[in-house]
Amino acid sequence: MNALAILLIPLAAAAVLAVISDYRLSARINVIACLLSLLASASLFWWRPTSGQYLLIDDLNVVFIVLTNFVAFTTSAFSASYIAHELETGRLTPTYLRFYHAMYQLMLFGMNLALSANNIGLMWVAVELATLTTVVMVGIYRTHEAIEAAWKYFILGSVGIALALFGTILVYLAARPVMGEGTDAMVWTELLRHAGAFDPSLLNVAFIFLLLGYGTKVGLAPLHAWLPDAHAEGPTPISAVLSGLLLNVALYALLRFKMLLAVNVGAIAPGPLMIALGLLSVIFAGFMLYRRRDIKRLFAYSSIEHMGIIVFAFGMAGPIGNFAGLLQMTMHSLTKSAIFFSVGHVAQVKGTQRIADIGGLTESHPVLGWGLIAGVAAIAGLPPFGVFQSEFLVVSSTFARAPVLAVLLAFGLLVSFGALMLRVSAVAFGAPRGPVGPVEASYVPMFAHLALVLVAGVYLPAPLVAWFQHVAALLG
Amino acid sequence: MGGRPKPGHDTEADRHARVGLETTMISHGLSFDVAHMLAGGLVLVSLMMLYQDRLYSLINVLALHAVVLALSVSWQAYIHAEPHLYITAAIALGFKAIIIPVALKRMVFRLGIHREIETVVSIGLTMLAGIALVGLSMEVMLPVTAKVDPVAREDIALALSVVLLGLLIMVTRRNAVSQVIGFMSLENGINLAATGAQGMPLVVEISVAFSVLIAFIVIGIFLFRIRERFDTVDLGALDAFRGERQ
Amino acid sequence: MIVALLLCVTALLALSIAAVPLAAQPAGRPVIYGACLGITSVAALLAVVTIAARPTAVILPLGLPWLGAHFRLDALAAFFLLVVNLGAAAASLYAIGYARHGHAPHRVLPFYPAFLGAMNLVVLAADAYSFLLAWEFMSLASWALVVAQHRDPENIRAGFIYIVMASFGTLALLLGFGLLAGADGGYDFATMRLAHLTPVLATVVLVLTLIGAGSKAGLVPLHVWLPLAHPAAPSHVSALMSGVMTKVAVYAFIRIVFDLLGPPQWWQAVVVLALGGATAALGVLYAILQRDLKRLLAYSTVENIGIIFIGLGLALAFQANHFPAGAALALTAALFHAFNHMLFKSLLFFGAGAVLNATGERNLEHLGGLIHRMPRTAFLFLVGCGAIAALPPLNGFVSEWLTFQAILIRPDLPEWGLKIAVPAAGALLALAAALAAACFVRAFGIGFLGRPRSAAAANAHEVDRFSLAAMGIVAALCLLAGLVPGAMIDLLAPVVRVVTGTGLAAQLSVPWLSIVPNAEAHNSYNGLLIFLFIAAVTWLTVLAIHRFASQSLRRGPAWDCGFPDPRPITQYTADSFAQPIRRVFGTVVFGTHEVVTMPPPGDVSAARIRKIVPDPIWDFLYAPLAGALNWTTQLLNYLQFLTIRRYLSLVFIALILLLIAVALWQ
Amino acid sequence: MINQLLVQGVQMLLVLALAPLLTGVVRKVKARLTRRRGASVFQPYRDLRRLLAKEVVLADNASWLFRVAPYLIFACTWVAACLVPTFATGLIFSWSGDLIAITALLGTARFLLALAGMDIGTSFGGIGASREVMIASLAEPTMLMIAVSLALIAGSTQLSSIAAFMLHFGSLRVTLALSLVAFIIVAVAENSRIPVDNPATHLELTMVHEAMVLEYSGRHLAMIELAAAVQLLLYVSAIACLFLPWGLATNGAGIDAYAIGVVAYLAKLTVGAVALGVFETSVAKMRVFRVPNFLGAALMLGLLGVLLLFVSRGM
Repeated sequence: MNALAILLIPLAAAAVLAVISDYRLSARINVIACLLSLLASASLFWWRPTSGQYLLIDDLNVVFIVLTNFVAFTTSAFSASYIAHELETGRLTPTYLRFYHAMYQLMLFGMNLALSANNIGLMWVAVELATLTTVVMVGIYRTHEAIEAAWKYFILGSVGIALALFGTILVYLAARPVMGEGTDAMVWTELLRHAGAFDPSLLNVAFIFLLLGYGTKVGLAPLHAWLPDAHAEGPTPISAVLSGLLLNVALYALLRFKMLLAVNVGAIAPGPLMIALGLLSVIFAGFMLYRRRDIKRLFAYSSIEHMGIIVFAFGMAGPIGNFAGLLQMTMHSLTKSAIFFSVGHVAQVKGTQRIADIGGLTESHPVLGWGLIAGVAAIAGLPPFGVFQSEFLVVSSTFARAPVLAVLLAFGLLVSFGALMLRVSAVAFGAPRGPVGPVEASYVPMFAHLALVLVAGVYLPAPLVAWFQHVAALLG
Repeated sequence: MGGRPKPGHDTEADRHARVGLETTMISHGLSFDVAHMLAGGLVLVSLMMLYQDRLYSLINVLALHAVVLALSVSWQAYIHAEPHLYITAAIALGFKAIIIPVALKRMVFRLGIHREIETVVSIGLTMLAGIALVGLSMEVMLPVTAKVDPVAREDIALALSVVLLGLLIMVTRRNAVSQVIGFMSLENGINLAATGAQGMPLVVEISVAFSVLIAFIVIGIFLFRIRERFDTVDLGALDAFRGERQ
Repeated sequence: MIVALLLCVTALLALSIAAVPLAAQPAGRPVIYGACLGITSVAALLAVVTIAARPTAVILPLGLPWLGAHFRLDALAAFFLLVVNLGAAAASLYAIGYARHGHAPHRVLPFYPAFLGAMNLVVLAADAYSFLLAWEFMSLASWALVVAQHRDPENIRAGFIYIVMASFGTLALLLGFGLLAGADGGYDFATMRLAHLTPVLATVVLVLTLIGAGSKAGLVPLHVWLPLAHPAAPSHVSALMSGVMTKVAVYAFIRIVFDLLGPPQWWQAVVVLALGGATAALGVLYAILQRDLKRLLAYSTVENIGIIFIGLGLALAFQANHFPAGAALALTAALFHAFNHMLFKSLLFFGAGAVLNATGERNLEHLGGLIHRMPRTAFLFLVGCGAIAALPPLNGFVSEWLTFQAILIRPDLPEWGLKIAVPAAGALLALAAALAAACFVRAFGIGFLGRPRSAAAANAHEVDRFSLAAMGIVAALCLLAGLVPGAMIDLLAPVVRVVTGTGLAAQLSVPWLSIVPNAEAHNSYNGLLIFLFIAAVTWLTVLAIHRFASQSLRRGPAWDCGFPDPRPITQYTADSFAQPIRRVFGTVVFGTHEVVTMPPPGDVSAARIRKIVPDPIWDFLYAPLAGALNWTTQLLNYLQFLTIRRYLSLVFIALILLLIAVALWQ
Repeated sequence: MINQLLVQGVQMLLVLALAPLLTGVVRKVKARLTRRRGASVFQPYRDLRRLLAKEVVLADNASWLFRVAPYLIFACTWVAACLVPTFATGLIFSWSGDLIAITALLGTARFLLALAGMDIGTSFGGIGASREVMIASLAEPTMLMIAVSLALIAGSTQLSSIAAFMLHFGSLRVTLALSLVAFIIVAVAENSRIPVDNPATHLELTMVHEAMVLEYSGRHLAMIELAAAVQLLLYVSAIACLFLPWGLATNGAGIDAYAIGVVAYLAKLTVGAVALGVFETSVAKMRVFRVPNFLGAALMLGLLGVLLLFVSRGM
């Protein structure tokens, strides 16, 4: 029931928002709808429906669903204050806003569906839906850059999605001899049960396609090309959602298939592939961070880096590796969206996203500035924030098993750390550059996220830990 | 709507028996040959696409591609008695073989795109690469699909080559229309695979979803006001506005 | 006990949160610093009383969930807690007065208590996660303090280099801990002690620890951030960073290498000795060439860290040769010097801060004659200079004397490497000590003596009571530690016992309060007696002369060989004072040289002399690194500007490669 | 106990009493060697008395440091001298400081002297101080190296113990020779003797020690002169007791032994003074920037000695 609610609420909200023209009202409705679906998703902890042919709620995806709905909720609250300014500056018109809100809910629907789908075909459709909605929202400003970014995102995403579908079909093919035709051969729970008997070599090929297909969505190098521009040119709430959520959704799909391969003994271990792509992404993104001129693109690259870390962690697997991966993923969602909240306001008040034109934030806008510093410190893996814990676990646990990998990872971390600190100290310190007018911003979402990350770094509640450990065990 | 639940396949054992039966029954004889022929035809048409250097003719070949796909899909529908596949075939025929090509032609006309296709590497090299790709897909697919029944096996292998060829077109062609065409052929290959994997549910939904995707792309070329902003649909023109302007 | 200390830490952290609103009020500063003073004094007292006590431990449900946050208080930790909190208390007292002049308190006040708390936590932590969390948090807080005066781009640069080096060190420590913890993640120190590594792995851990702790302590060549970052912070923070934080790094090294790593190998000792000796000599040579007073002090910190590591290296050598008595002596010397350095470096930075307040100048070339304008500060600074120049009867001499005793205690080490390394380290130590004396003659002579070289120096004024009180207390402690070193050595005995299993014989029982660290060769030193002698002789001489000889006195212009020139420009400058040493050592070590441009005969333009002081470590180590980074980013940056088609081809190529891989794999 | 105390007291006074005489003798020797009659060997006493009686002319901007320094310098030097066995070992207070401590005490004196030189802020003071610290920065490590090698030989850094050891087990060693040469070089440098410095000159460019004390007058100057004399004596007697300890009266020996010790000591002093005079007249003053090579050689000798000892052990 509540599983349906997280799907129906956004769908209904999308329908309603499509017809409401007053943007204040629609923004409010947007927030309320997100809140409702958040509550519905939270209720999944206590009251969980039995998995059917199409929908599945298990320990793994509950984590993702709740996280998704939470960030979606805070982001909607942030966007309510964000778009008002966009209207003033005339970058958006009410008609587009109507569109925007509807799309927002539609995207939430798509992500929830993708997360709760028990059918790999359905999941694929849902991911595509979410992608399309974000494509539209990335292009919503309709500047040269926005359109180009959306186009790039769209083409690359479509190719990725196509590859993913091919992989899905191969999985079905692998399953069919064992499980016969029909829907069962695409249902998670069933697949998982019989995966041991599948033809491993076919699974391998399938996983390659899935890795590249969904990996494009995750933003792993060298499939990352769409990600920085899409983050940089779209509205900031969308950047927050992209980094915080959509990447996770694709990652989730990848994890599902990894579980499948993990069950099958004969199949190629997915670990090495994921580790390789992860390391590549971390180091590549680390270097790319240095020459970024656009602040949102900067953090987009840091998202690539973190996705690399997460995929690396899951590739290392093992209880610690998976735990670290889950933790890192959660922390990254919260932190990165918080950063984008503050960056969004900064870009609004300064009227630019060029790092060179922004300076002395801690003096001109102390709250934003220090918030940004805290966020960057968190994302760079400085204590006492949560990212530090997961990176601690990844690096230290890796070093004992594969020293070279750990050293490479540490190298990538250090490189990107340097870039982030360099940029943030340029932006936050020195004499103020650009307009210093007051900013009407809602700091609540940003500091809510940061507070959560801070607490997580020092103290993780036991139930959550048990939960993560259980999920980590599931991931094998 | 989902995979049509078939009457009378309840238990595992029963399914296995049925599968085995089908395999033996279909693997020889006309149905297999026709299916194989059609799939092979699709690959052939893809290679023809590689060969084209005029937009209009490329679009025509695309239409042909779609027609062949439609035939093959309907043949699958026929031999496996899966009528819902006819929908897919219909979509292929109506949407991809007629509407899209017409739309593309009008677009080429309206936007005044010059008719030659600028290729990155020479046609000959592209062809060679295409052949190599076909070989690769065979090399990859045939060994791994031993358990699968022959039709699906051939189909999957050929479908993979169609997919790779589509990608190759996208990669080696400079202008957007031909890239769209490449993407469509890629997607045709996936449809082929989906229908070839018999009994696969959601095939129709997926083909619909894909059609939506393509429609988006085509409409996108219109609606991104590309004619207003840029005087050509060459993505090269977009590169002036790429990432961070220096 | 440990609970009480943890409460102190909690109080400090709470204070830093409370400081955010309080920073706005004028009353905020004294309140915050006063509270810090109180808390740290309590913590210091607790530390003193627990040095001799049995170890206590506590596990809190924080940090790594399945592990919890382990905290343990043994003698070693207690001693370093004493160092930390003593320095912190002095700095807080000083800051009550000093910070009155500092602007932008909201950039200092919130981070100051957090910094103190973090340093305490590092020492208390007993598992890798809590340790590194506190360690990196310490870096973060101090970074915020370094960039407090953020308008100056130099400070921002210093902060950047600092935080990157710190994170580099943390990663190194992290890897080291990963090796100690093993694959199944036994992150608490108790488990690590049990893990026995092969000599190779142990050496890897040692090297990683040298990088991690050394980059924080300022071992050459990882010291580059230190002379940039320490002076950039407000002076009381500089005192903390130089005097205290480096000691926390020393603690980390001792904890990991001596406590967790198990029995050392002799070549490890050679590595540490070599690094220590190089650091000591290079550090003081850098220091003597500086114009900026605070930077000079920072470089001298590098030197003293080198001296401490020489002691530690000796201890390692003796440990490796199963000679606990020698190890105990060497370690005592090292720890004693750590304590002393905390004292006199704080004192000197306080003095530098006072000068900065009084004149707004850090550049020695603009100072001079301050002894007339600020006599108390001058006297206290002089005491600090004497202490750091290892002059008896002050404390600096005692620890260096002990280090020499440690060098002498066991000449017949079997390994050839140590046969060379130990005397070489001794020579470098002697050289460093002599050069330190020269360095601080220069610092005090140019800064405080002579005639003022700028209006600011001429109109300087004495600093406030709090600052003077802080300096006075620390100076008194310097003298005290020099007069009754036996007490200090006895205090250190349990600490040393934790690591080496044996401590030095009790010294307070020796008659006349002299110290005899090495029982069989009765080398003894008695600071108190020497002090009394000097005092008595001076007093008697003055008395006798004023009684029996003339005591008449006339003021007049300086004679100066008959050519008195009233302009202060005729004085020796800091650079000219350093010139002989620059010519003797600099040319060899740094390749310093002077470029003289003489105008041709008849040309009236001025002749110019330009001194060029290159920094080889920066030029040959860090500049290439930066260049490589720059080159790589430039190379990769093209990937940001490809066309969509090219990006597609990336995907395509990746796909083809993977497929080929699979085809081959089957 | 009383005996030891007595010996200690006697030797303290002896050092003080003999110091000017030693300087006088050196000057006399040098005068004679340069075919001059020269002043009486007691001239230094007269100078001191005259200086003590004179009033002090103090530069206007002289600080308290400038006035306190002479007494402290004198005290440090004298206390250091008291720790050196002159005619008898086993001094009661000798254990309050060893060779390292003595070096450091002289270092303290030098530290104060250099500061005092810079206090007035004249260019000469600066020259003197900066050259002095440069010389010291090489001389002091040499001294410490010598201390280390002696300690390694005798197993102690206590002068009394070393002297006693030399007295009984003293044998000819390479290291000892090296140390002796190094020690002499250091002594020459530290006492600002030719070829490092010229105590008699007031030719600006060559001054080191004299440049520092240029502004001193009256009793202050007297203190500094006396300190210099005591330091010279200290070095000579240190060399005497370390390298030619013959005749030293051991602890608790009879009065005759002490008498022998005193005679031997006086003999040694005379020899030292003559040797120094001869040396000074026979070599030329070297340029300031050749001094480092001179001293560097000494440092190398000291280090070489130590290395030899370390390597030779346990083989």
